[in-house]
Amino acid sequence: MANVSLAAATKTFDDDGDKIVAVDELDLDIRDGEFLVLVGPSGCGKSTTLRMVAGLESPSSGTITLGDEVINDKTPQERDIAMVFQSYALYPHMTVRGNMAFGLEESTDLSDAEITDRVDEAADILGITDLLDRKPGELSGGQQQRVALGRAIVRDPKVFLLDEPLANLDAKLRAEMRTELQQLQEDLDTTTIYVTHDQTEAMTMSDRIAILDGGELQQVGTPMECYHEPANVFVAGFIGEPSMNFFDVTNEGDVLVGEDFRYPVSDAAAAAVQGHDDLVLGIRPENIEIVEDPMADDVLPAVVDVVEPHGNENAVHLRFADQSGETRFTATVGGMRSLSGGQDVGVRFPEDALHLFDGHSGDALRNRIVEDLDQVEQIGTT
Amino acid sequence: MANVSLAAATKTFDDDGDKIVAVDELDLDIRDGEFLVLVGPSGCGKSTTLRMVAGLESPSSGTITLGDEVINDKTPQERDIAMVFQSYALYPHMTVRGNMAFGLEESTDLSDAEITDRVDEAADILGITDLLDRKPGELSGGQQQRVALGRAIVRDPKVFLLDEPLANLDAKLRAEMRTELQQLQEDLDTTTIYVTHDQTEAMTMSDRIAILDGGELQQVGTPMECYHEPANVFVAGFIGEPSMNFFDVTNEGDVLVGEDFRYPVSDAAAAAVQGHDDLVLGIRPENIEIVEDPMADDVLPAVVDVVEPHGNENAVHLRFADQSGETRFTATVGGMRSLSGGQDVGVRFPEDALHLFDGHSGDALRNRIVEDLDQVEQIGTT
Amino acid sequence: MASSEDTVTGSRSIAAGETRGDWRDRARRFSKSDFVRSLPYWFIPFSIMGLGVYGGIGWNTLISLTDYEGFQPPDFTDLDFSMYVQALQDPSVILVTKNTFVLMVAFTTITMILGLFLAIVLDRGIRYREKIQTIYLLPMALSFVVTAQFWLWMYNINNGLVNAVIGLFGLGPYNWIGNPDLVLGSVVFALIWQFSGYAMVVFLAGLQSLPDDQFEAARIDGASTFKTYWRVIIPQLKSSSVSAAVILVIFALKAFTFLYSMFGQYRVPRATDILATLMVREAFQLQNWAFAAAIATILLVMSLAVIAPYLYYQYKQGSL
Amino acid sequence: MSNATNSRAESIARVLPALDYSKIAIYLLVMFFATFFIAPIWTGLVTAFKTTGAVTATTPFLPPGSEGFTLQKWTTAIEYLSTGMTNSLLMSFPATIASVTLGSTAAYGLTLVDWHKRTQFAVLVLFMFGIFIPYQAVLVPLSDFWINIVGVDGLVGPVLGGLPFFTERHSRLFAVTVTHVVYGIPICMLLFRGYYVALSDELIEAAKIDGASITSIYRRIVLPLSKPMFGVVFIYQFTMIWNEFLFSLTLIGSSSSPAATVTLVLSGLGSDLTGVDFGLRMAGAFVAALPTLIIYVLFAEQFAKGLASDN
Amino acid sequence: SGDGGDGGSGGDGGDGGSGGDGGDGGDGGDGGSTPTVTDNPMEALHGWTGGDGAAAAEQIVSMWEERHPDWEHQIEPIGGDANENLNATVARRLANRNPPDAFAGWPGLNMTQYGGMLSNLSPVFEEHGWEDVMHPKALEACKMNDEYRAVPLGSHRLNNLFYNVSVLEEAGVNPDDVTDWDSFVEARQMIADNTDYTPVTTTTVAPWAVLQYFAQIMLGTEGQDAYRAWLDGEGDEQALVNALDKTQDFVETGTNEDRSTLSFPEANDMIINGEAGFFTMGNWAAGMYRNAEDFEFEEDWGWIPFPGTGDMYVWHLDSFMFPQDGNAPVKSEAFAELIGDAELQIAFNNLKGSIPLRTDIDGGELHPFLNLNVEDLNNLEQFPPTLAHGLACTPEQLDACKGAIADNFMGPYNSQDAASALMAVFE
Ligand SMILES: Nc1ncnc2c1ncn2[C@@H]1O[C@H](COP(=O)(O)OP(=O)(O)OP(=O)(O)O)[C@@H](O)[C@H]1O
Ligand SMILES: Nc1ncnc2c1ncn2[C@@H]1O[C@H](COP(=O)(O)OP(=O)(O)OP(=O)(O)O)[C@@H](O)[C@H]1O
Ligand SMILES: OC[C@H]1O[C@@H](O)[C@H](O)[C@@H](O)[C@@H]1O
Ligand SMILES: [Mg+2]
Ligand SMILES: [Mg+2]
Repeated sequence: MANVSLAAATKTFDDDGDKIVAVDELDLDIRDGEFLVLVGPSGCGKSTTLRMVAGLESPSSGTITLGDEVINDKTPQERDIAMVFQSYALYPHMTVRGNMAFGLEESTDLSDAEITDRVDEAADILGITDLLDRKPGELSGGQQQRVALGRAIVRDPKVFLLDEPLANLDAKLRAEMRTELQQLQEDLDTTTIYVTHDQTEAMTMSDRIAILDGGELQQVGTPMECYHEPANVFVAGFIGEPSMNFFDVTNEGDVLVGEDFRYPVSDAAAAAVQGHDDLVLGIRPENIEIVEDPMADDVLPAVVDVVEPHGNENAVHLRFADQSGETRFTATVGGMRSLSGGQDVGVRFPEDALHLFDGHSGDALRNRIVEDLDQVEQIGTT
Repeated sequence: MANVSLAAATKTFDDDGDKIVAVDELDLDIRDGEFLVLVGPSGCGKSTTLRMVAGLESPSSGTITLGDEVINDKTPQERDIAMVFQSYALYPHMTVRGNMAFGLEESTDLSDAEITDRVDEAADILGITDLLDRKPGELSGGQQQRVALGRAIVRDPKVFLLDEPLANLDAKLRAEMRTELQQLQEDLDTTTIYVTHDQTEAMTMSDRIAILDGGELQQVGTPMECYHEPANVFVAGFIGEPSMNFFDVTNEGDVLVGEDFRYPVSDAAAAAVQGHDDLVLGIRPENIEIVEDPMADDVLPAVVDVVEPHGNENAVHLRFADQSGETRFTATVGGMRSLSGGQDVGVRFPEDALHLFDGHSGDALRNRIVEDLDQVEQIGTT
Repeated sequence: MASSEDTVTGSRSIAAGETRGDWRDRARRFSKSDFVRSLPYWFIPFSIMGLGVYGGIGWNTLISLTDYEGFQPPDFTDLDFSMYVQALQDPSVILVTKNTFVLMVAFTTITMILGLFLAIVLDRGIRYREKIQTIYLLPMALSFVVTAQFWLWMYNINNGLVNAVIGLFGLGPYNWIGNPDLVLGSVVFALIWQFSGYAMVVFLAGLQSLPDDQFEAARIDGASTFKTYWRVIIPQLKSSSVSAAVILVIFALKAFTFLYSMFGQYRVPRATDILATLMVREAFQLQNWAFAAAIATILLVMSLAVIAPYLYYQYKQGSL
Repeated sequence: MSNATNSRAESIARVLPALDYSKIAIYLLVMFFATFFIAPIWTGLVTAFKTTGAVTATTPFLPPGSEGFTLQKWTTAIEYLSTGMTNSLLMSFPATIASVTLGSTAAYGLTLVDWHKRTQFAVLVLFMFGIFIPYQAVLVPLSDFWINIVGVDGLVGPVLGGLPFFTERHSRLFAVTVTHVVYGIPICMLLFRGYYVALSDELIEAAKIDGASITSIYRRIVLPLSKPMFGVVFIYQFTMIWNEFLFSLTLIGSSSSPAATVTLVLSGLGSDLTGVDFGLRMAGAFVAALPTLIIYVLFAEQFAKGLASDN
Repeated sequence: SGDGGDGGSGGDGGDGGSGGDGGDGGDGGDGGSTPTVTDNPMEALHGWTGGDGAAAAEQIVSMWEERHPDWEHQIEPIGGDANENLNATVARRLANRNPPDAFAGWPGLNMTQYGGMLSNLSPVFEEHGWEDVMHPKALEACKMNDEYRAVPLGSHRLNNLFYNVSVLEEAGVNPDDVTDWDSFVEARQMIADNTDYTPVTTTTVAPWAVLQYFAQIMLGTEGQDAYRAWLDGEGDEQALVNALDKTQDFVETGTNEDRSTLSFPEANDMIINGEAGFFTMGNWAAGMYRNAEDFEFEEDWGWIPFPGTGDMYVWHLDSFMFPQDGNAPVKSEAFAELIGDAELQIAFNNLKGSIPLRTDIDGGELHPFLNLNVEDLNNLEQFPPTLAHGLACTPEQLDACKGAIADNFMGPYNSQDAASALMAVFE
């Protein structure tokens, strides 16, 4: 059993007398064989969490369990984990083979022949057999990435830890490696904790996402849960690209009043937010409907600022028409749809797609309505 | 007139006796006031091209014209251009004001008062008036970026050159600055050459894109032209994210035969590719239709490998069913559409959406049919 | 850094159509070129240095080919290699060359090993590292003339600290300076004392420049502390080692001053006589100018034999 | 940068087994070596305060008791070395300033200004060899050059002789000063070069595009930016020049010359005075080392960084 | 090489012969034009610092200043034992064609190296009638190519054995019994056995000192003839080996352990401080006693000839030489006159521990110890010239001798090798 649990795990650093709480009472269970992505903005404590699991940092309080065993006091060597670093941390003076064999040489009693076999096998899986005699300096970024993975899998550990392993690759390669990594983990079925600050990686690769902010856990859930049922404004804003649009509104019962618009809500919605005066209204760009006619029913008049063509879709930056406010928001429309800067349009926010958050705590009060999230979720758990 | 022309501009470097052709006979006209993005993979010669225009490299052959004047032999000082570097290259020991004033002090006879005025004005445009007395080290990345722009615009040059100015910013900020920069250039209406390796920036910001590969110009055109009417396989694959899917096929008259499928084509298409035996068939992910029923009419049976949920859409990685080949391809579907790994589906490639390229030269023989590219293009030229 | 042949205003091909009348224009452009503009910056120091270094070496070599000795001016009409022949046949020159070599090698290797060791120790999260580093580096601030005085006292047979300390273990006293079997070792030890702090700083810089994750990766890979240094870290300190070694060799070549000051005369004990002292003695005490010049050339060649591979290495590393 | 290294050290400390024994052992080692490096200097220091009798009668590294204590060695040493100190200062400052300045401009002309790369490289290599030549290789021509070719005595002698403190013999000090400049340029060049290479090219290019000339790039960008490096190189070069002996020996020759530098005078301290006066020798050694010691104690950290960046 | 023979000098010493010399005064390069007084200071270098004659050198300075108050001078010491640094400095300056106006040095064979560069002093000698009032041995040594090229200043005797009176008393050694090597060995042993003092204080920091020890011991045990035969290239190697064996014993047995780091004045301090019994050195060592406080001849220190050399005066000579192309020819001539002056020679030598070479000096003006030496100089028969101080050989030979010692005889001590190397020097 290689499930990993963190219970109230806390890590504080002492920075010249200042206490920095890098990870704050984190509770997290990673199931055996699961691919968990830890995501969050820079400095939120992702790496620290990972490093506590690795044994590179010892928790200030709380426990870390691997299988049934509390491992707080074990050295990294004793933990049977492997780790892939953002910079790969390949040993530049050793060949690829040397890099991959090093861990086996140092931590097992395998004979040279056995080590050779295991390295060959791992190299085969990753398609880097040709590279075995090269030094890391002679490899491209993607190849180095593979070697770093190879170094981890050759040891057949209980847990893989990966800290932003794709951050140094360029966009195309990153997209490729994303799929490859995911596939690999599926094949090996090893418990994996993967750290990234890139929400796309989190969404696309994980079985579950754990979102951290300021050392605190915001939400754990499948990608679809996090996308469609964010626990709070932070998660809602962090997951999804382009980001969800947010508007500060005040709750006047059956209508939500924003700086530049009034939005009448249904009873159901009103009930969900009852008792909360200040709200944040959220809507994802793809849910905003744009109609050519600014005077149409049910629409708010708006002006197109800039259109960013992406080919398959266009990101349309808008602001409300004839309003003093500077509120800007973004909608996405199909790549073939023609809109241009300065054009007057009408926008519609379908109520089903609305998210409403408490203005103070940021907690979600009502999330969008998804007909069948269970079914949608299936996508996540491939 | 601040149009910039490169005529057969070539730059070769000598690297320990090896001749590296960084830019190869490049012909390019940038119109007055135009926002041209130079894009291409790393090492394709973008920076070198830009630096030739700046006067930081002298062309090995060919001419560079600014307005009506050949500027090959002019020093950067004499060219009346401004440049923004990827690292911003702010003078760390000077205040923001000092940074912005430096160019005016060195290259003009303006009085101190005039310089102060112009700096204030530029700072105002960029909203960095508050920062004028700070040193670059005390600024965030985005602020530094603005100062670098300020340093360029304060000189009111004939041409702006920008070399990956957003590469050092994080994803969210990059998206923001993208729009801002575009807006700024529209306001100033100064001829701009913008270098990036990020196709998203190229698509979203430019009036026209020039795509380079291996020092050679592949295509110049509006974003929509490049997206929908790529000149060759390279452009087709480079522009658009996720990338276009490519399949090697042989032309058997009315049917294209791939490793894993046969694709009957209309007469019009057949005519376009007549005489070319080896072809590459291209189709963008968003144009692939997926039906649940693998046995439906007109569909190719396929299996879902991995689904990458992005929230608003899902990238579906597929391979053909029951085929020995390893051909994999990607389709995008709506974010609410539920598919899962291992699922059998049918895929349809609408002929209208097909791109056909010569298998050897890679040149486009037939591009997809867009009903009204002119109209679509309007999006690009906001 | 990629090196490029071409530059803003460096070599530029001249288009075929250009006529010779352009020379004025070209001259004007040339005078404005970065090359011309940069001349005052580098050419002045370069020529001053060149005159001193290469003029000096050239002149010295020329003298080494004459028979110049004593007080009469040299005769440049009759040049030959007789001084080199004489030097290479002279057993004492050979002995001195051997001493030079031993001093150089022993001093350099031991200093490096000690420096590396100290660097590793200080790299292990020691508090007040900067202060300690200052202490370790302090001897390097001192002139050989000064440190020679210190060590003369340290090695004093009756009251010197060295004998006092080993006396605690029931050893000695030894005649560190007077005993020909010990004196070279004693000198080398003093030099090690003076420069291992420097070697340490170089290695420490090397260690600090290695990313943390090298240590961490090795840790995760299950390597012990010793193995981590031995197999992962130390092999990566190659360039630090090379630059430390070169500087140390240079100091070793300059050990003349230390020896001269320690023994107060041109003639130092046989066992510590090195090419540098021999050369100065032959020249300034005995006026065997040509012979001394030949010795100097031999010394120069020895140091070039160290430096040239270093420069080549730096070049290959792309750090030149 | 600096806190990166801090946290690095800490993180390594954390990674390595947190055995207290090993920590203790490490601190013991550190102390041991601190003692090792300090001992000769310390012993010298206490000895310098001992009377001649106390030098032999007391333990070498213990301070003298009140009986064996004297300041006399210091007064004698200071008196004896004061002219040498003055001469060394008169030589070291201008020589340091000149070689540092020229080193900086040379490094600028060779790294930040692009002209013919190959030639630049060749020039650089020529400079590099200049760092490494043993001075012996130029010693024979050196005195001939200054005395017979330049005729430095006749040339500057009359000028210097007219100034207060200076005698005509100080023309030799002038020769030594210039010699130090000549042979100091290469290493200064190298130190600056390391720094300039690390300066971003884009900074210089930005200035070019801003219309700055080679001179104003140097004056307004490079010079202000290399202030910290000037500090480091100055310290290094000052120490080297202050401590150097062979040039003084060759060109000035006699420790009793009014132009003798402090190292030259100090080297005569043993042979010129009577008696095994280790106290005096030590006091002399300290007096002679005072300026560099002060500089090191004040700036060692900065200097260590400079050395490090050199590599 | 056989130039040093003293047989001929006896006749030569007749004082009347000088007149003939005056005639060829014109052949010197300096005779061609009459020099005029320049503004240049008169620069004279010597090697006397600290205990080794600094006080004596001061006499020269003060008398110069007294006689020529307006003439600037640079009378300066170049410190270092046995003129080692001085000689080097002078040589370097001569080689650089930048000579001082005068320098102290040993005449005799040592002077040959300066051939052609030294001023002819015969006119000065003649003018002052020095040939009549200077010791003939000195006159002879100061001549090169039939002209006087050096002004003798004082002579040190080399074969001395100084002792500390109270140390010897405590050990029960009677110095008068120490007449030959064996009695010397015995005396050393007695001091070692009976006291805590070091029997003999030595210096071996430089090879010249060891060379000098060897020369004394050779003279004392093998005799002058063997010594001279060796210098003439007809030596008996075995004699050298024997003397070297004894030298090793002398250096190693019952001596101070820090000898290899001590200069001779430092070694001599042990006599003055009452820490050691014997010390052998040229009698400049006596200058140190003279200058030490509360250290009186016969009460505190005593002298005997080095064992076995009671009938010899091992001959040494300090003089000044005057390079031809000095900067201040007129002043330097005045300096030559000063050096030859009786008053100066008395004042200087009293402090230096050497004896004046003027024969017209009243013994009452000299320290008793010096008178003792003067007597010996005038009465003894054997005057073997000093080797380590340049009278017996050319500078190259001297250097070769030092090299032979340094290479073979400064630990480890190899008498055989040292002997053959020393033999080779004069073959
Ligand atoms: N060794 C340390 N000493 C002091 N503070 C630290 C240390 N390591 C991390 N921190 C602080 O702890 C917090 C969390 O850091 P951590 O590295 O875990 O963030 P992260 O989420 O991995 O960020 P990133 O995406 O930038 O890697 C930050 O505020 C960081 O500054
Ligand atoms: N100074 C130089 N010396 C030698 N080769 C060079 C030099 N500058 C560029 N090159 C080479 O020229 C080619 C083009 O380089 P360039 O910098 O223009 O690429 P780029 O498109 O800007 O790439 P990137 O996106 O990585 O910045 C590359 O192969 C590069 O290695
Ligand atoms: O240095 C000691 C002695 O050495 C001799 O060679 C000199 O002639 C003496 O004058 C001097 O006192
Ligand atoms: Mg991190
Ligand atoms: Mg580039």
